Parts: sequence; C-alpha cells; structure tokens
Amino acid sequence: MDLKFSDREEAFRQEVKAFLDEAWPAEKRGSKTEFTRDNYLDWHRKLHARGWIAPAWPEEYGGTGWTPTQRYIFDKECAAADAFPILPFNISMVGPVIYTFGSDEQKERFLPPTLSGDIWWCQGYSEPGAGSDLASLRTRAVRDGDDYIVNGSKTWTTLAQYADWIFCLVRTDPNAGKKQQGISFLLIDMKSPGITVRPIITLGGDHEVNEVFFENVRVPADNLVGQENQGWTYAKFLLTHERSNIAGVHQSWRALDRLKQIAADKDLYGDAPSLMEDADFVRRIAETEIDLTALEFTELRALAREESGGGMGPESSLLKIRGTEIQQRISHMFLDAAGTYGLPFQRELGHKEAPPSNSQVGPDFAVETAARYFNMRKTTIYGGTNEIQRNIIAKMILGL
Amino acid sequence: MDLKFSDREEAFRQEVKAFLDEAWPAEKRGSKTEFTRDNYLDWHRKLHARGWIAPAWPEEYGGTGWTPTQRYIFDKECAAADAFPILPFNISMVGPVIYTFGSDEQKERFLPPTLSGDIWWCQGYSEPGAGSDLASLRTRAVRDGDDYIVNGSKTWTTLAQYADWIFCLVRTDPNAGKKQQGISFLLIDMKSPGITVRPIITLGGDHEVNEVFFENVRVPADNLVGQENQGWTYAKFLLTHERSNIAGVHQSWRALDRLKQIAADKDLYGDAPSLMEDADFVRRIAETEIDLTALEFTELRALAREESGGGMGPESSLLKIRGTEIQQRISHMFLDAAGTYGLPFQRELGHKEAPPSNSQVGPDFAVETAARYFNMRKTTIYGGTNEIQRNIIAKMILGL
Amino acid sequence: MNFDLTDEQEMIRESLSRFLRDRYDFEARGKIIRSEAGWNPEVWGQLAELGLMAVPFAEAHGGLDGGPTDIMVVMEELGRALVVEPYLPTVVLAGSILQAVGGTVAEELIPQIAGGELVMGLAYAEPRSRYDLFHVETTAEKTGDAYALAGHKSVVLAAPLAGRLIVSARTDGGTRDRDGIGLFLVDPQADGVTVKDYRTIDGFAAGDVILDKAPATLIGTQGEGLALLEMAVDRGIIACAAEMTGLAKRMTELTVDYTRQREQFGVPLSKQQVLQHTMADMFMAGEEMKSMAVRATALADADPEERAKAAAMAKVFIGKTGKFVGEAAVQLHGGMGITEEMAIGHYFMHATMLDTLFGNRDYHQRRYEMLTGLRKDAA
Amino acid sequence: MNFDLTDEQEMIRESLSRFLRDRYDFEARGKIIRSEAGWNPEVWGQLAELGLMAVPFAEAHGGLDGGPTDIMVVMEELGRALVVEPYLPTVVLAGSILQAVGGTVAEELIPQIAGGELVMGLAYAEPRSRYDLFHVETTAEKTGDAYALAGHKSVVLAAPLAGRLIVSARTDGGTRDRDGIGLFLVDPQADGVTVKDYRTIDGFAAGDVILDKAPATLIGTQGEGLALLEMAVDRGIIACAAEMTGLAKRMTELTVDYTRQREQFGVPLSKQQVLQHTMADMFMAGEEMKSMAVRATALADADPEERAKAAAMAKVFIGKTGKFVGEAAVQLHGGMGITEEMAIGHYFMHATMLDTLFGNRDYHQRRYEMLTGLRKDAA
Repeated sequence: MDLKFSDREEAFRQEVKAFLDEAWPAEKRGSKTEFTRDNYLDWHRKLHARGWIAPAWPEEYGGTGWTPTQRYIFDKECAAADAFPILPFNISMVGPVIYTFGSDEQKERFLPPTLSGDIWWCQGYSEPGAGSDLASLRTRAVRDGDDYIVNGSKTWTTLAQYADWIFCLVRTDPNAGKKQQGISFLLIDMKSPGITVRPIITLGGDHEVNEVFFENVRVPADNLVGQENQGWTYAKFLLTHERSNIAGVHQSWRALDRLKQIAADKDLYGDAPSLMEDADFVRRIAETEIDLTALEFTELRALAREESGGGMGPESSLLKIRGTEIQQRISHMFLDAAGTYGLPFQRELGHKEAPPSNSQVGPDFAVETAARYFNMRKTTIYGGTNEIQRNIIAKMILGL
Repeated sequence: MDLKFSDREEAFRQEVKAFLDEAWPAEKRGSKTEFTRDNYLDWHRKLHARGWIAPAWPEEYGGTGWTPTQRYIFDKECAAADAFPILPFNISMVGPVIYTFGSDEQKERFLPPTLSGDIWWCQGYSEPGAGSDLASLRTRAVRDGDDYIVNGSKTWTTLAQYADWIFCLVRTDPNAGKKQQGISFLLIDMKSPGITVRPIITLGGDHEVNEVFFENVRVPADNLVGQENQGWTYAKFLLTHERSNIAGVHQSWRALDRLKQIAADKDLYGDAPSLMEDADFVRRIAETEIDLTALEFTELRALAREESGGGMGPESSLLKIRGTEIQQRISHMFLDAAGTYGLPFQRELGHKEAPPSNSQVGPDFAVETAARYFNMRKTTIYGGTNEIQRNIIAKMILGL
Repeated sequence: MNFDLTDEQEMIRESLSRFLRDRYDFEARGKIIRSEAGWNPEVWGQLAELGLMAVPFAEAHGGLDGGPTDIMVVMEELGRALVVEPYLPTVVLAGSILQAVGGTVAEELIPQIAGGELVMGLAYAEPRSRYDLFHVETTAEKTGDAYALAGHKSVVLAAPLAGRLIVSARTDGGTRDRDGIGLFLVDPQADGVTVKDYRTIDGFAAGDVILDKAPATLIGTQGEGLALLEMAVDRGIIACAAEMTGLAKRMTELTVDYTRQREQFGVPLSKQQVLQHTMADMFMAGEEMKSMAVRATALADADPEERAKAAAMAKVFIGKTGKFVGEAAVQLHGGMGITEEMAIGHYFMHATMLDTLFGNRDYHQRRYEMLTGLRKDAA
Repeated sequence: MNFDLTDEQEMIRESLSRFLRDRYDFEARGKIIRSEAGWNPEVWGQLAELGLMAVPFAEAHGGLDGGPTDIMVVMEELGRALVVEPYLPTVVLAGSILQAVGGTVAEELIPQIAGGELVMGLAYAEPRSRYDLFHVETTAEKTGDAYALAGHKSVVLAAPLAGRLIVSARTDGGTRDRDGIGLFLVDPQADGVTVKDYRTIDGFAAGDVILDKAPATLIGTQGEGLALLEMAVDRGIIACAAEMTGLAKRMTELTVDYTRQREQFGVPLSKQQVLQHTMADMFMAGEEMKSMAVRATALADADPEERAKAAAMAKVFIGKTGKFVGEAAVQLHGGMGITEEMAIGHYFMHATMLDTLFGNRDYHQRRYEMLTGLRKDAA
C-alpha cells in the first residue's frame, strides 16, 4: 500500500498544470468566467486540440489511454484552476453509446464533431410525470418509410437551448410486454421541424433545464443507434458507464478553499470579528473537510479497484450520495457566510420570469450564494434520487 | 393564551414541594437512593398514604381529580427532587384495565393492593420472537373446569423478579380468524406452580428484564378480566391509556442540570479547563436545552388539548420519539463528560453474568455513565420502536 | 396555563384565511412578485380593511388593542399564503418602536399605519454589522434640533415602498459600543437619501439605503436606541417563528398531497416507507415549531432578558427545523420541487431566507449561550 | 498510488481470520471476559505463534519487519472478532515506543514481546488530564541513575496483565507544560506500585496505577517524552481506526443477517425500506471508515504534524460513524440488541468505548482545527 503519487504521475501532474496555466490562465479563474455557450465551447475546443477532451474513451476513438489515477489527477488540477467541468452529454453519454453500439457510418459521422464540440448534444431521457422511473416513457416513434415520426415530450433537458442534437429514448413498440422493452435510441437534429423548446426556470431564476416537445418530427431511420427496441440496453449502459468524478470531490475542495478565504477576508468584517473567529463556523468547515477526506479516499479506493479491473458497480451510489450531501452542505455554508447579503436578488438573467433586478449591493461573492444553494438541491434528485441510490445499495450490495 | 401558572396552580406546586421535602428529603436526592424493591415500595407507600399514588384514576377508585396541568406540575416537582418515577405496571396499566373492564369482585379484590403496593404487578405482553408485533402471541390458556391451564413464555418482563402478580395476554382461541382475535386478559399469581423466571442481562450488566415461563400453570377462571377472547381490546386500551410524562421531559431537565454541575465542577479538572469552557460541549448542552424546550411546550399543548377534551391520540408518538431521542443524547453527553473514566466496569451487580469488579476509581458520577448510555438504547425500542411510531404518525395523522 | 385563542383571535384567523384563499393564491402572488412595484397596494388596502394593520395598536391611535398572540395568528396565516406585502416591517418592526416611544410621533404615524396609508421600514443592518444590532457605523450629527445621518444601511425590507424609515445611527461611541445609538425617523424621499432597490430572492421588495447628510428626527432618547431596537427585532423574530410555522405546515400539506398523487413504478410515492418517515418528521417539526412560536409569543412582553432568551431559542429552532422541512419538501417533490412553477419551491426559498433574517441559527445559538451564562467568553 | 496488500499481508489476514473463526467465537470470548484473569494466555501464545506479536519489529529483535499496513490488517481482524487480548497496549503502544527508543531496552524487551512472553501497558492518562497527553501531574525524582515516581495513572489498558509498564512522569515544569515529561519503565510488581484492577465495560482488563516512590528507569531522553508519547498514541489511534472498521463491517453483516431472518407482521424486517436505508448508511459508513483507516495508516510514518492531522481526522470520523453504526445495529436488532446474549451488543459497547479511548470526537475535532490553523485560540 502506497498512497504517494509515483514519479510518473507527478510528472503528469506538472504537464496538466502547465497546460492549464496557458489554456485557463489566472485571469479566468475564481468564478471570473461566466458560463455561456461560447465560453464553454472555447474551453472544450482547447481540450480537444490538446487531445484531452475524452480521457476515458478507447484510444482508437480519441481517448488518452490514461489510468484512472491520471484521470483523477487531471480532474483535480482542472478543478483547482476553476475550469468548467466537462459536460457529460457528449463525452460520457452519447459518445460511448455510439462507439459501442453505433454503425461504422454513425461512428464516422458523429464521433468527430462530438469530440470537437461541433455538435452540442443534449439528453432526451426523462419525461414529464415519470421522475426516476425512466422506463415508463411515452414518446412514440412510428416507422414511416425511411423515417420515424416522433411525437411526445422530454423534460429536465439540460441546456437544450444550446444544443444542436438530442439523443432520445423513444417507444417504438407500445405492445411490448415489459415497459423496458420496445424502446429505441434515436439521434435527432434539434433543427428538425416540429421541435419546440420551453424553458423551465428553477429556483433563484436560472434557465438551465427545458422541456422539449416533438410534434410529428421526421427522423431518418439511419439515426437509430443499434437495434430497434433494444434502446433500454444502451440506456442502462450509458447510466453505468462513466462514473469519474461522480462525487465532485475536487470541486468541493476548491469551494472550501474559497469559503475559507472569504471567511477570513478582513475587508468584509471591519471592526467585527471575521467568520474564521467564529468557533461554530470553524467547526462546520473542519467537519466538512474531514468528511470530504473520507469521501476522497473512498473514491480513490474505488478508482484503484477499477484500475485493477474490479469495476466500480453499485459502489458508485455511495460516491453519489455522499458527494451530493457534501456539495449541498458547502453551498449552505456559503449562504451563511453571505449573511444578510444572501437575500438580495441581483442577477441579470434576461428572461421574463426573473423578477426585476435594479441594484448591485453587498460583496461580489454573495450575489450567487442563495441561488446556488437552491440550485444544488437538484444534485440529490437528478440522476436517480439519493433515496433510489440507497435502494440500490440495499438491493445490489447488501442483497436485501 | 396565557402560559403562566394560575395562583391555584402555584399553590398546588408549593403543596407538592412541601410534601417532597418531607417524603423525599435532600439526603435521598442526587442519585443517592439506590433502586431496590424496598426503597421503591417505601416511596410508593408514602405517595399512597398521601392519596397521590394514582393522580389520573377516577376519584371513586382512588384518583386525585387533578387537572392535566396539576399532574404536569406534580411530575415536574418529583423529577426535580430526583424521586423515583412511579412504575407504570400497577398505576397506568393493570389498574385502569381492572376498573374499566373488571368485575366488581375483581375491583374489590385487586384495586386496593394495587394502589397500596401490596401487589407488585408485572406485564406479560411480549413474547420471544414477536418484537413489536404483539398480537402474534402464542402463549396458550386452555379451559379446564374452573381453571385455565397456561403454557408458553413471555419476555422483556420488567422487574418480574420483584413481582407478586403478572397480567398476561394469552391465546384462548387458536382458531380465531385474525391474530388479534381469540386473545384473553388473565391475572396470574407469580407464586403459582409451573412459573419460572429467567433473568435477561442487558448491556452494562443490568438485570431489569426477564423471561417468564409457564408450564401447565393453573389459573382460576375468576382471574379472567372482561370477556374471554376480547383481550386485545383491553390491551389496546391499556397501550393508549396513560400518556402522562411519556416524553420524560422532567427527568431530562433534571439530568441536564446535573450535567452542567458536573461540567463546571472545578475539582474534576484541576489546572485543566473545565468542560463548561469547551465551546463544543456548551453548544451540545444549549442545543439540547432548546430542543427540550420545544418538546416541553409540545407536551403542554397536548395536555391542554386533553384537558379541553380533545384527547391526545397519535400525537403521543411525537412525544415518545422526541423524548427518547433527547434522553439518549443526554446519556451520551454524560458518557462524554466522564471521559476515560467512562470505561471502567465497577458496579456491584451480584449476578454471575457480571464480570469481576474489584476496584473503585474515578469520580462517582462516572461509574454509571456507560451502562446508562447502553441501557437508554432501549427507549427507542420498547413500547413500539420509534420506527413504528413514525409509521403511526404517517398513517393515523397524515393518512399516508 | 391556557393555550386557547380568544373568539376575536379565531375571527381574525378565519377572515384572514378566507381572504387569502380567495385573493392571494399562487398565481396572484406570482403576478405580484414579478411586477415592477413588487407589492399590491390594493391587497394592502383590503388587509387594512380587515383590521390587520390596526391589530397591535392602542385604541387611541385607531388600533384594536391586540397583543403578541394576535400578531402570531396573523403571521401564521401570512406564512401559509406566503404573503410578500410589508406587514412585518410596517406593523411589527416599526410599529413596535412607535408604540413603545409614544408621544407625538406615535400619534402622527400609528393612525396612518392602522389605516393602511403608511408603509414603514426598519433600517438596522449595515454591510459589516453581520447580525450585531450594536454594530453601527452610520453617524448622526446634531445641528440645532435636527440631525443629519451619514452611512449605509443594508437590506432594509420594504425600503422602496416605505413612506418613512426608522434608522439606527450613532451619536456617540465606537463602532461596536452598545451605548450611543439613537433611532431616527427618515423620509426616504428627502435629499441625501438614496434607496438602491431590489427584490429579495424570495420575492420581497427591499433595498440598501445610502444616507448622505440625510435629514432625520430623533425618536426616543438620544443614545439609548439599542434597547428599543433589540425589542423590535425580538418581536420580529417571534413573528417570524409564527410565520415559519405557517410555512412548515403548508409545506407538509403540499408534500403529503403531492406524494399521494404522484406515482412512480406504478405505486404512489406516499407508499414508500422512507418518504412516509420523512413526512412524519416534517409533521413533528411543524408541531414543535408551533410550540416554540407559542412560547416565544407568550414571552414577547416579558422583561428584556426573558424575551431575548425566548426569541433566540425560537430563532435557533425555526432555523434548524425550517431548513429541514424546506429541504425535505423539495426533495420529495423531486425535479418539480426546484422549479419556479410549483408553490413548494417558493415556500422553501422563503423558509431559507427566514433563517438568515435577523441572524441565522449559529448566531442565535451563540446568543442563547451568552444570555443563559452557559458561555462566558465574548468570542 | 497503490492500495493493494502484499502477498505476506494477505497471508497474515487469512491465517489470523481462520484462527479467530475457529478459536475465538462469541462463546469462547464470553468465557474469557467473564473469567477472573480477563484474558487467555493460551490464545495469546497461539497468536504469537502466528507471528502476530512480531509484526512491526525489526528482524534483529526477532520481528517480521512489518509496518503500519501490517498492523492495520491485524487490527481489522481483531476488531471483527472483538478480541480482548492486549495486542493494542503491548505491540502498538509500548511496542512503538520501544522501537523508536532502541538501544538496550529495546534489545531486552522487544524479543520478549515478539515471542509472546511479555505483555506491556502504556500509562499516560491521569484523573484530571482528560485527553491531554501533556497534562502530567505524576512526578519523577532522580536519585543517582534511578528514578522514583509518584502519582496516579488512570485506566491503563492491560495493567493487571503487564510484565512492564511505560509511564509518563514529569521531571520538570508545570502540570500542563509540554516540556519536562519523561517516559519510564516500571515493573508493576515492584514496591511502591499498586494496580487497582478492573475490567472495562466492554470486557478488557485494565487498571489504575498508583505510584508511591516507585522505582523506574528512564527510556529515551529526559524531558523529551511527549513527542514519543504522541507518536505512540497516534499509532494507537490509527490502529483503532482499523479495528473500528472491522467492528463496523461485522456489525453491518450481523444486522443484515438478523433482519433477513427476523419476521414481523409476517414479513422479514429486511423488507422494510426504512431499515434498508439504515443498513445502506451503515455500509457506507464502514466503507468510508476503511478509507480513513487506510489513509491514516499510510501517514503513520509521516512527519509528526502530518501524522497528527491524519490521526485526529481519523479519530473524529470513526468516533462519529462508529457511534452511528453501533446505535443503528442495536436499534435494528430490537430488544435482542441490548442483551448480553447476542454478539451485536458487545460490538456496540466496544465501538462506544473506542470513541472515548485516546480522546473523543469533540477532542480530536478541536485538535484538528488547531493543527490545521483553522482555529487560532487555545480555548
């Protein structure tokens, strides 16, 4: 047992750091780069140019051939530099489905733009009213000559407003016995006539998710991935495929660092004692650091098992549960640090549901704290609620 | 709305205090009186002599006619004086069943010694392997002339080793449709041939509960309470009857007082800072005081509803859940206060299961802390686990 | 002991509850919080007609001679309906101070409040004061009988709607001295007053108030404003405890309803034992919160130390349990819980902000420890 | 990074695990803890034959040249079987000090430990020291080359069984000074030494040691004992983290088994979703505990500050999660869980005591805050 990084791993870390200093320099760090379509794509393309956009892919399709430990180091350094986390839709979701189950023609057509960012994918899984019961989907795709005609709707579609294409689960055989049967995996151009996108505004005013409606949308049958009615297999593959950084450990460490800086920033407190002189706040930080350390080493142990071929499996539920619990705790500490200045709504959101925002008050860091705390509630809901993750542990690991 | 005690209530409090100063004077307080059969009966008899042993009973059977608020005051003052809480078996359990469902002959025969303490009752409800599923009981009573012949066993029988009589649920009709049917309520003399008592030693070495075995025990049919096969009705009546002080609020306040004294006792710390100078310990005390205040006023509101005829009902589950959670927290704080001296086992228990205890070390208060913490785990298990109490709230109050 | 409401109190509760059901549903509220004004003066007038603004004031000032219990009844109902109209700053915060000060200022302003004509705000916080009421950097300079204020007041509820503000400012002493603080009446329309207005994230109109030689009138005794301020803020906290109770009970109802309707894997969510237990815990939290609100209300008129202890306790408790109930309610609503489209998220946001308002859980926990002597140090 | 055990370590685990399954089941253990002696020298000898006592020591002293990882493997297995034999005080606590000191004392004693012939104890706590290792009231007076100790040492594990004790005593400085503390070798049979022996509530032989002009030999450098003591206790803590992992995993297994067998209302308890989630949380706690044990083990040989931080962190974490797992296991066993008749209660008792041993959760949380500079004050 040896928990030190090897010389080779240490050299790799230096390589990553050097890349980040150039591609994501200091002036972009510290939440100074707003998340927009262009800013995100700029970063995506820099990683792509360096050949690092899809570390976990097989090398023949554009992967890096890194060990899980290298990926861990890469993720950690990127988080320490405040770089945008890579969105899962292209790299962890549709890409692996296409290179695993797609036709050669599909691989050739879709993989390069998926890697380069020329296609921005979004995910068409959830449907209104279905919640975590994904397989109960009702969006229909009916074969009509060389096309499918798609009718229905998808929801919680993250960043659909930016997307070029959507990968969808659709029902192609409504008469199949079990609800998991008769589902197909379809790639759909978002510019197809009959598609409309309705923004869903979340607490604090963010527009991150959408509902996507399909009304007689014509989709070439060439866009079917794999076999008709076998979509559930690919969907399950996708759900269990990429677990790297599922716990968000690196982002949480980085957030704690920022929180400690804020809590010690004398300018914010003047003659009053700073938050770092408040024993209760210090205790909360220390507890979180200790819990985060336990989580980090649990993830490292899981990565090591993966590296030695053991696979991750249902243990990933542990990482998801604990990771999201800690992210939520940290977002609450930020809110507490903002104090009264957590209350004002002063974000420029540019959509009609947002209440009027007229003035800028309080310290910069405080502006987003409440909205972020609200937004982080999603982490224990999306991707299978934490209740469902506990069901999985009980069933799959403990055999209950 | 007026939360002050009325002049009449204030006068009553003084009356109770005066009684306690005489019946349970200072030299008995502060855990200085060991719980033994004789010590307990001495206290029971003093209350009986004063006419205060059964405040909640109807006056015709020996009750005091107090309002719920008076009973609250009485309980609070008794706890503040460290007096033994009155055991439920005579006063809250079998007594009310007898005066509600018993024959005139049974009332005459049993109520006076039940009040006076001349009969010490124990409860024969739970059976091995049944847990909270009381109705699944298997102890049989078969009619034979003027007697029943009882065979079977009961468990978790508190202080059976002291008891003169046991009130038992027995199955008189094994062929009844539902398991709740065919059960009868029988009074059995513990001196009857065929009864044996096996001690159950709990964590920390206490002998508080027992298993009671019945082997062809002959019980006169006169000792059947109410109708044959209707016992479940009486059992349910008993379970929902007496809820006074179910939360143990007064005992918890008293325990917190003692804990604060200990934590501030300079003799225990010498040159080292006392526990009351430890911000984390202080925070835990303060949190518990605040939670206990919330519970106390929830109990007072429930008592007021009872007083105005609203009845307590399933809200008593709340009092049980929160009360036991707080009792357990306090017992853990005592253990933490004892520090290293929580470890030594140095109790004289006088039974063979106890490990050898050779030496007396550390402060007096520390001796019982670990055993008490272990023992308090029972509070969330006995009387319907806290899980079952939450089921009750979900079903009976929220209609889920 | 007696926990019963009087017939008059039951009447207030019923008429207010009926009015809000009819006129202040989720949709109506949505329009108000997205409007430029951020409140609905018509609703305000109707609430005044119901007698709401007059509740705690003396009959001589056009009031109904009510007490803390009446405020509790009102606040719990306002909480249930998530009302953003400025009742707390006007009637509870400013109203408590005016009533305590009495004299001509009370005679002039209370009838206007009671009649629904005047909205007020209490400007006590500052950018670096955190939750310490005694931390006052704003200065009050006396010239003749008049004062001129200079400083920056943070997050003043109702500031953009108010006809008058009560402002804490220092005539004497250092930034964090308990002495030397006065309370001043300021007209926000006057020269030297700038209101940087915004909406709070939970939908309330508020603003920062910048004072630059702003003309002001002293109310109460010079240098002794802190006691009044503490009283008003404790009253505000106690009112919030009742409001949080309303929020919590409504969140529990909404969650019970939602989980009964919503099926997953062919079964209503409400049949999952884990969710049942969470809802049982939500119910318990609501009941205990109510108990704390009742207790603090009963001590709202007690001596300052008892009142302060009761308020601190209640604030700790509603902060903790309000967070629990809000988070649980959102979690059980799943994705729908975090959209602006369902009421539950708005309850959750307001419950969260009520923890921050007047000082969060940690702050009042510390305050309780100091007030009870459990903690001796000043840190 | 590499979390793998070596083949030798896997072998130790397997042979120890097999031995304990065969020879140290619940019944066998029960006989030991109720015996007058409180341990089983025969078992001790067999464990020594397996090489257990030799694990961390140098080959020159008859050891196996193992390291902290080997100790981790051993302690986790000892935890799984709830072994009360004095491995921790002898091999980990005293062993660490002897190894670090080296010289003639190591040459004399380590071979005896490695051979299973010598049990030792470390006497560091005092009645008023709470968990502060530097709080030493016991004095050491020098006369010629010899020392005479006077004082009272609390709750010394294995004291009644030990052939030698290592005792902290002060040659210099005030009660709570970090300097002036020495470590001394004491023969508990000597004049001037009284061992007030007892059993800990979780079944371990221990005692208070009263020293009255007890003859003693200094080991290490006079006045610089604290660093050695801190090292040994941190090693002890790290060993306990592994032991707690063994306890937690075993408690989870026992609870899973019990709830699957036990029916209530006609259904196995294991089918109740609320209990399933509790067991999922127990599983997670065990996994995370293991991670903390692994991490602390990897830092057991690091510089004192890193080692101390890792030990403090691990102790906080196993204190918190061990309490959770123990309480949950008992709760899910229902009434049976709190009797002495089932193993689960004994695991719970030992898990509870491991939180107290070497300092509880609050203490090490504070220590972590000080070591990391999060907290500046000394309070």
